[in-house]
Amino acid sequence: MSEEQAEDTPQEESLFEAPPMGEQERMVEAVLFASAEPVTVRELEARMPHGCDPAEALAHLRKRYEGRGVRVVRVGDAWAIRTAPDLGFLMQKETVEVRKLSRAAIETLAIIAYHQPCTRAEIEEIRGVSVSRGTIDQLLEMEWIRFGRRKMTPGRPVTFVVTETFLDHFGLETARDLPGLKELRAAGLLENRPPPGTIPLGQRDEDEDELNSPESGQTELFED
Amino acid sequence: MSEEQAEDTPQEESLFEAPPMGEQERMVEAVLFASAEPVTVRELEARMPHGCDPAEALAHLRKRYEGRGVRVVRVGDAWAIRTAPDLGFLMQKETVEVRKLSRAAIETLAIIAYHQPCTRAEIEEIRGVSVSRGTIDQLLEMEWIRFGRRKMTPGRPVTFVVTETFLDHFGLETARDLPGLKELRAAGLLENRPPPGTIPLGQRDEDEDELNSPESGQTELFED
Amino acid sequence: MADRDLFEEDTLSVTERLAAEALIVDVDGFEGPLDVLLMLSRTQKVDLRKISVLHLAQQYLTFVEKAKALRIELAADYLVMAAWLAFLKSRLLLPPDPTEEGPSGEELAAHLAFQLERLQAMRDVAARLMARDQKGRDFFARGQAEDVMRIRTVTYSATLLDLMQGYARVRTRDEFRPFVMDRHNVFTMEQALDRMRPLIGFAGDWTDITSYLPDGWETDPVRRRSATAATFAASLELVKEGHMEIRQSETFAPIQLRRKDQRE
Repeated sequence: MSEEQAEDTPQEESLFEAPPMGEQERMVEAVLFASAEPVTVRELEARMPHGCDPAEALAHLRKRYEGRGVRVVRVGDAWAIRTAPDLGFLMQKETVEVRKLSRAAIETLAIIAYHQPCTRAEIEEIRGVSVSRGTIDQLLEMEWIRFGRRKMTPGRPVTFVVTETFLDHFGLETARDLPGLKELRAAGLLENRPPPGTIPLGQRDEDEDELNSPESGQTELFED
Repeated sequence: MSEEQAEDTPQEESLFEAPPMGEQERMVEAVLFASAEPVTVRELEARMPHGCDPAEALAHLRKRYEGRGVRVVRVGDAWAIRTAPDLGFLMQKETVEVRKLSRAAIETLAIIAYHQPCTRAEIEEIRGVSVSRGTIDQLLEMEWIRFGRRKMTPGRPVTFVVTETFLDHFGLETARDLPGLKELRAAGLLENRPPPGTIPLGQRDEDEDELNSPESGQTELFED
Repeated sequence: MADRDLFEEDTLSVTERLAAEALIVDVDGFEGPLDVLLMLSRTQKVDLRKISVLHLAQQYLTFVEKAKALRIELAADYLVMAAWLAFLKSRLLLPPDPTEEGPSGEELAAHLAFQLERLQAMRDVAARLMARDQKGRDFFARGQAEDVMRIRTVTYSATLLDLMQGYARVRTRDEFRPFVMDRHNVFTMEQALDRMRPLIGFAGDWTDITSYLPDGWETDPVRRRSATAATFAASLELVKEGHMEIRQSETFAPIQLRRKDQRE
C-alpha cells in the first residue's frame, strides 16, 4: 500500500527507495501543520511512504523552525507545531478560558506529576487530607491524568500518571522536564518515606526506578 | 533593535517604531497558524503592533514557504496556511476494521458454497427468506462469490459460485473440501427439490452433475 | 507567637464573637491539620529542616485549645493530630525509655518535618507548574486543523465453523418443515380426489380401486402405498358425498367402486 502512495509523490523512481530527506521533511511538516494534536513518530511512519525516517526528518524540521513564529515541539512520544510563547499577546482571539482549578486540584495534579505512578493513598498522605472524588474526576476529565498500572502492594491499588495532554498543555517534552524535579529528588522529597514504626511497603523504589530508567515509557530516540 | 527585546515587550517600545520585518513575519506566521479561519490583512493589522506592515510580512512569509510542505495561500481576500497539494495523500489515515460477517451473509455464502452454481431463487428457497440485494453485493464486493454461468431454465437466471479468494480465506483447496459436504450429501440433505406443486424444472440433476464435472464453467475451482 | 494572630482573647465580647466566626471560616480554609502545621511552622521563619517540632507541637496544641475555647467545631482529624502531637511532645521531653518499643521521639519528629517540607515543596512546584506557558493561553495549537481523511477499510471475516454452523442452521430449519421434505413420495388425498373426480363418470360398473392409481406410482412400493391409501381415502370421501358406491366381498378381497346412480 505504501508503494502505491509513493507513486503519487514526486519520487516516482523511488518505489523501493525512500524519498530524499528534504522531501521527508516536507511531509513531516505537512502532517504536523495539519494536526492540532501531537502526532507520534509511529503514526508519521505509517502515513509516510515506506522506508522513511520521520525521526531524522523531525530533527531537521525542528532546527528549521528555530526562532520562527511557530516551533516544532516534542510532547512525550509525539510531536506538534505550536506558536512561539512570546507571541501569545497576538492571540487574544484564540485564547480559551481555562477552567479555574481549585487549590486541591492543582496540588493533586502536581503530586501525581512528580510522584507518578501515584496512588490515592499517597496523594492523601502527602497532602494530609483526603482527596475528594471530584478532584480526581476533574483531572481525569481534562485528560491531564489517567490510570497507570496497579501497584504491586497489598490491595493492588490503582495509580495515576500524567498524560500527553498534560505535557502538551504545559509545554513539557517529557515528565522528566517538570520544573524543579531534579532538586526535589536530590533533596529526597520524592521518596516515599513511610512513617516510622510502620512496615515499609518496599515497592515504591522499584516503581521510581522504572519511572526514571531510560527503558521506561518515553523513548530516548528524540533526545537532543 | 534586537529580537530579544521584541520578544519581551513587543508593543511598548514600538509606539512610534514598528518591530523589524523579521519579527513581523514571525507574528504573521503565528497568527495564520493559530487562527481557525483565514485572516485578512486588515485583521492582521489590527492584531499586530502599531506601524506594522502585514502585507509586506505576508509577502516575505509566502516566499519563505515556497516549496515547503505547507504554503501560504490566499483564500478570497484573506490568507491561510495550507498543506502543499502534492502532499495531500498524507492526509489520509488508513484503518482496517475487522467485522464479523452477518448471519444472513454467512448463510447465503454457505448455500452458494454447497450448492454452486446457485441462483438467487434457489438461495431463497433454501433459506426460506428473501435474500437482500445488499447481502449478495457484499459477498461480491468481498470477492468471495462471483457470477457463474446463467442457468438454462426459464428467465435464464444468473448463478453465483465461490471464488479463489473464498477458498483462500477458508483454507480450502476446492469447494469439495468443504467439511461435511459428502456426508451431508449421503444423508440426502443436499438434494434440492422444487417446492411441491411447481413444475419440475428437470434441470437440477443436470446442474448437480455439472457441479462435479470438470468440463463445467467452474472447472478451475473444482478440479482436485 | 502565631496563635496571637489567630486568637486574641478568651473573654467573649460581641466583637470577639464576630472574630470567632471569622475564625471558623479560617479553619475551614485550612486543608487539614498538616496544612495548619505548615502555616504555623512558617512563623518560625527558618528552613523547614531546622524547624523545632517541639515548638510546633506546642503551637498546634495551643491552636486547638483556643479553638475549643471559642467553641469552634474542629473536625476529628484535628483532634487526632492534637493527641498525636501531645504524645510526640512527651516523647521529646522525657528521656528515652530503653525498654519501650517503637520509634523514638526524634524519628517521629523528623518524619513530621519531612512531611511538612514535602508538602511545601509540592506547593512550590505546583505554583511553578501553573506559572508555565500554557496551551491556549500563551502558545497555541493549529487553529485550522485539516481533517485527516480516514480511509476505513472494513474487513469482514468468518471462519469455517461459522460457515458450517450457518449451513447447518439453514438445513435444520428445513427439517422442521417435514411436508416439504416428504412430499416427493406422498400422494395426497386432495391429489387423489382431483384425479378421481373426472374419472368416475366413465366408471358405470364395478371397477377395481387399483385402476384409479396414478400412472408411475405402481412400481415403487413406497409410492404405491401412499397412492393406494390416498385413493382409498378419496373413494370414501366420494362415497360420503354420494357420488360413488364401494364394496369388498371379503377381507383382503379387491375393493370395487362404481358410480352411484343419481336417480336412485
